[in-house]
Amino acid sequence: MSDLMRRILFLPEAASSLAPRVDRLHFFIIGTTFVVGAGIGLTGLFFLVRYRRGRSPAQEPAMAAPTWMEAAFAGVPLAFFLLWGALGFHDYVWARTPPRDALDVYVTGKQWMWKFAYPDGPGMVGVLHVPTGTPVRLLLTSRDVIHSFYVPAFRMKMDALPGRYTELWFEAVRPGRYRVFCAEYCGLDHSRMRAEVVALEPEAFESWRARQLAQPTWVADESSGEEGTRGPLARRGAVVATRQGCFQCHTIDGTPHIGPSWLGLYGREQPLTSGDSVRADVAYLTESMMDPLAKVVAGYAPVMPSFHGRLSAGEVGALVEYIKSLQPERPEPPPAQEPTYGPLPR
Amino acid sequence: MRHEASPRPVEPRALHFGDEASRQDAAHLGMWIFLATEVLLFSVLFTAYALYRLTYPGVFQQAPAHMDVFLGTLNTFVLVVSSILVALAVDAIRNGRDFAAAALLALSVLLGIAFLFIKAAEYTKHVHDGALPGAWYAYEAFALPGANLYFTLYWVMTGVHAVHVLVGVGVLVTLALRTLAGEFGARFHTPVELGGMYWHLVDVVWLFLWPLLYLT
Amino acid sequence: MAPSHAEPTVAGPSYLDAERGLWSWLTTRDHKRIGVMFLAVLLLMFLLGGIFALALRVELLTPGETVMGRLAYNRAFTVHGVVMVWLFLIPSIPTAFGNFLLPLMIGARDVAFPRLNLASFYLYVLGAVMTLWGVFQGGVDTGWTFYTPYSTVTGRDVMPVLLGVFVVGFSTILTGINFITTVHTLRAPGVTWMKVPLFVWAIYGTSIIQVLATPVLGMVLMLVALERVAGAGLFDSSRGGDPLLFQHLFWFYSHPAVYIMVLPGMGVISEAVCAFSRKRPFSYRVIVWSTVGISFVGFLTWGHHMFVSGQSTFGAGAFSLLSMLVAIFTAMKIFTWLGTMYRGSLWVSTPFTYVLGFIFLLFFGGMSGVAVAVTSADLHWHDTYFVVAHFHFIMVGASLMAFLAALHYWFPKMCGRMYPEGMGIGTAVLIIFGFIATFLPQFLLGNLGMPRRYADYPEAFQPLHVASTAGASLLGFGFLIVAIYLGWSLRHGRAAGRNPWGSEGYEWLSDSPPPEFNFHAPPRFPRPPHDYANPGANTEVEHAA
Amino acid sequence: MRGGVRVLAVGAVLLALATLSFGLSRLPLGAWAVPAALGIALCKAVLIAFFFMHLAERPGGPRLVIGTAGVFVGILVGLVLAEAAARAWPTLPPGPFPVSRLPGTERSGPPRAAPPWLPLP
Repeated sequence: MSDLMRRILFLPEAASSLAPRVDRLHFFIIGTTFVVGAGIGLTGLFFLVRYRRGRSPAQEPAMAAPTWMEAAFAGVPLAFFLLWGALGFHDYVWARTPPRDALDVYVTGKQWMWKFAYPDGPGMVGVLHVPTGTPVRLLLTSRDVIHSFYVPAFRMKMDALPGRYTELWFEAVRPGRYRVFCAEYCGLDHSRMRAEVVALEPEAFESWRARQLAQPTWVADESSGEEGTRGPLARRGAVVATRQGCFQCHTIDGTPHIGPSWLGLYGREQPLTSGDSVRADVAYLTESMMDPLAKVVAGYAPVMPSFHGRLSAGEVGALVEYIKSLQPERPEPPPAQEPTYGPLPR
Repeated sequence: MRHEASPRPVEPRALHFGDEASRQDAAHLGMWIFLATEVLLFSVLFTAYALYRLTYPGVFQQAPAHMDVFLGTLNTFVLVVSSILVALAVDAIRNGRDFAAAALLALSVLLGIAFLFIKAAEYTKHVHDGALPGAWYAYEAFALPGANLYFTLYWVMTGVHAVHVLVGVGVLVTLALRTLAGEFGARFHTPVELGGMYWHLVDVVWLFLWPLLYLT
Repeated sequence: MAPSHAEPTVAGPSYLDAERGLWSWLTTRDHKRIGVMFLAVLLLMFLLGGIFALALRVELLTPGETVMGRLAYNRAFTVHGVVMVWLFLIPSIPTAFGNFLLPLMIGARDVAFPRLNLASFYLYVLGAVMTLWGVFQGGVDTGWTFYTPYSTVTGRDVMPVLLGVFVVGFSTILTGINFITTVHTLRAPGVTWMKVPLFVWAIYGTSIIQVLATPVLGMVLMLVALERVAGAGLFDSSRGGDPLLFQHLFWFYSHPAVYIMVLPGMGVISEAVCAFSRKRPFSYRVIVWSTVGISFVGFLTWGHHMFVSGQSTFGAGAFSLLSMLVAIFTAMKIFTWLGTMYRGSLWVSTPFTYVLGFIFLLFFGGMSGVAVAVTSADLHWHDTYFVVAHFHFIMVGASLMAFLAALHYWFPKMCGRMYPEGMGIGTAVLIIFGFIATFLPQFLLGNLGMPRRYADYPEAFQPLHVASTAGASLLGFGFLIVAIYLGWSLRHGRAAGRNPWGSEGYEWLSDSPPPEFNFHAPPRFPRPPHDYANPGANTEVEHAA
Repeated sequence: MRGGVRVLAVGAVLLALATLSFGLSRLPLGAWAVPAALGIALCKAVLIAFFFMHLAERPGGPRLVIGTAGVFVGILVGLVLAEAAARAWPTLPPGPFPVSRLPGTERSGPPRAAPPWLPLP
């Protein structure tokens, strides 16, 4: 029954524990609307036929509504509206109160991508892996303007505000891939700020998580005094890139700057000024850091200084790992370089 | 002896622009609606103030220590006295003493200008402190989170108010000159009343700004 | 202030011929001429907004880039929104028809402050020019809502638009002051509060909203400007500010603004439904008190635009509850209109066709509004095409239908000529069906999860978009026909006579088109308006001085 | 001269109230400081409205108008405050927090240094 209604109303599948609740109310409201709407339309038509001018000359020009009817005009709709409001608010409170045992995921929106970070390390751009049957709490924030995290199949959305946190939670009921949209207008590529929720069976999720945690990691000597002394190697790469000023010429969001953007660079076939092309693999990336003028990508000026002697071997490795991690819409660990989140009270 | 303008003189009449009383009725009502829009205009700033006071209670409590309370209070008295003078001027013109009215208006103009000068002195002090609004805030003695918002609100609220004072001074000068020219008298003085009402509203707004920004 | 004219004693020329030449129009203080000038500029704005609406629909015909890029799309929907909301819908019925009719309907010779009225027109034109210039030269892409922080950090030049909308707001305030004062002080003898025509009540309620809400908008826009110029930080988290504050203040204006757009329309419908049913309103006081109720409760509901914005759960519940209250006023009106038709003598004319369309579409628009004000359902629908469809049902399905009803109903009053009736009814039906074909698919798109303001969308959404665009072309075609036959009728329509509809509204007691000071003599209205039980009981008294 | 006397009497009360407000601000009133100050300000506003702005002579329209305006100010401030005070912890601002500027907006962004025309020390 509700599947049929869902199809008639073009609703996407109900993939979260919230969705059936929202749909039930939805059907109630839409059903009532259509019944009453049909009633109003038919009444109007009937009046149009029955009381058409000429058919029955000016019948009762002085009729006025009795007071009980005026009260009914106000009271009956009000009863329905308040009932819907109360039912809706009941579900809303439920939908905004995360269970205590929820799995936390930190979500950062920025123009125009979603980043996800799990508290114990792995993080990714554009794809959120969650286990089914487990409540997941998302802690949303934004790096620039307001975005809104919207999963139609889960029937829920929440704005991500810059400089503060909002939260939402859901429980995916069956495995699958669900589209994420940005629902708050955020600029040029608003309509392409998409992501995906991949719901996995709990076992599949655990093995995925184990694979993520097995990514190359890095532990510094206590004496080196570097910030972020442990964690995924790619995160160290981000630190190194910041310190070495790589971002003065390279971006990580796909916009070309003085040098090519690092987003999706790894593994790409790059045309060179010499007319050849080269695959941006580990060897090429390393060579470009040491002897940048050897193979210059077409369309860019040969202005990059050599970093020979300015980068340690470990740092080169970390940088390469970082560039490898910058893949659009691909489940690779990007730097979990978000601001440190304080403990959140339950 | 006042009552040229008895309360609610006549029933409003369809004969458009009928007698002076109904014209006065319409003018006063229109002026009150305009003043209501001014009140709503300032209410935005009061809302922002209330929200940030809720968010940063400590900052807003400490803030008066960084203000020149003496000058602020002096300004309050300046404005209240000028308001009293304007009210006296309206009373005078209602009784047909137009020279006295013009003199009183001129006096309150002087007080209005004095208000602006005192305000300017305060602003200068804040500029020297570096307590500037928005991105320019650089007041090291008061560098808590939210202090910049207090000073931004201070500048915006008093700034918008000062603009109103400036307009009010312009209105009063015009009224004083027109009174001197003999345009108003016991029979017709609606513009003086309306201009006076505007000046009183400016005063009322300050009466709320003063405790919020300087005292508490 | 007062032009003192001797009472004209014989039927003189109409307001159109009282003075001649362009200059006499540009410097007129006659409320009727000002209304007509407003109408002309408004129609121009509607044309502009409509062209951009069609451009948007064409772009959305296919996923990816159809006729314009994403940046162009973002700018185009901003132009569409800014022009339609600020420059067309908000001023539309009050400034054009309100100006023309309000004094006529209460038996006054003009509004209370005629010079202010003219100033309001020029402020509107100035503001409109500034806004349009700003939108086009700055390539503004913020949407009509100017949400911070996007509007404060975008690289496009938003400032002229902020100033332009501010100036238009001033014009709105002046009009509001004028109307309230007029209704309070210039009612003819006999027009007591409970005998004020329903359209006047609607305009009165609208004016109250305009006067109370617009200053808030003006100040908020100035604060956004300050944010851009000086980094004020009031809406900027990086300086400790609260981005939600902007949304609160903005919707404190913009939610009541919805009622600014639809209340006058309801007034038009209340007038027309009585006139074409030949019946008294089923309950005058229900319509009056629901009008007053809407203008008050409409201010308490703004937070339902913010259910998923990070607002507190408590806030969401309170605003949801209050939103339910405002909806019943609309429901009461709908029932009253239907009751008015019951056992009447229905004259199926063009305005009445629009009236029927209005009632039906307003019902669905209103109910979808209740639906999105239900907190949990809004988790799904917020910022999707469901909301787009909902507010277009209100703005186009209701406000614009009422505008067209008013245009046809009072066309003979304004220019003294009739339009081709059969053509009018046919076009009205075409427009109503075109409208449904445009926006019904958008409800379904919203259900499916299509967010608004998307230049590009996944393929799954395409069939519904195609249906919507097809409907929009039908709608556009309908408006074109209306423009053509009304334009033709201005010159070639047959003369209308004083009261072609046989209406009992006060405004029809004067000539069509009315003389310069509305009535040849101070009118007398012993009976309430819309009193079809005693036809012809109200007379305009002819004094032989 | 009755009108003039009344103006002076009201003026004296206003000045007294202003002095009182200033005096109260010197006392440690704690949470009552703001309500007390605003209450006094409201008294002064009502006095000015009634006696200086002629509200006493004009029942009806004007009183309705300004009363309505007051109510709506209350609604705006009250509802915003009620909503914000009820917000859950994570949405309250943690203080100044770095938010990155958009690429390409540095030019139109707010200036970092004070403008040259300001007489800075």
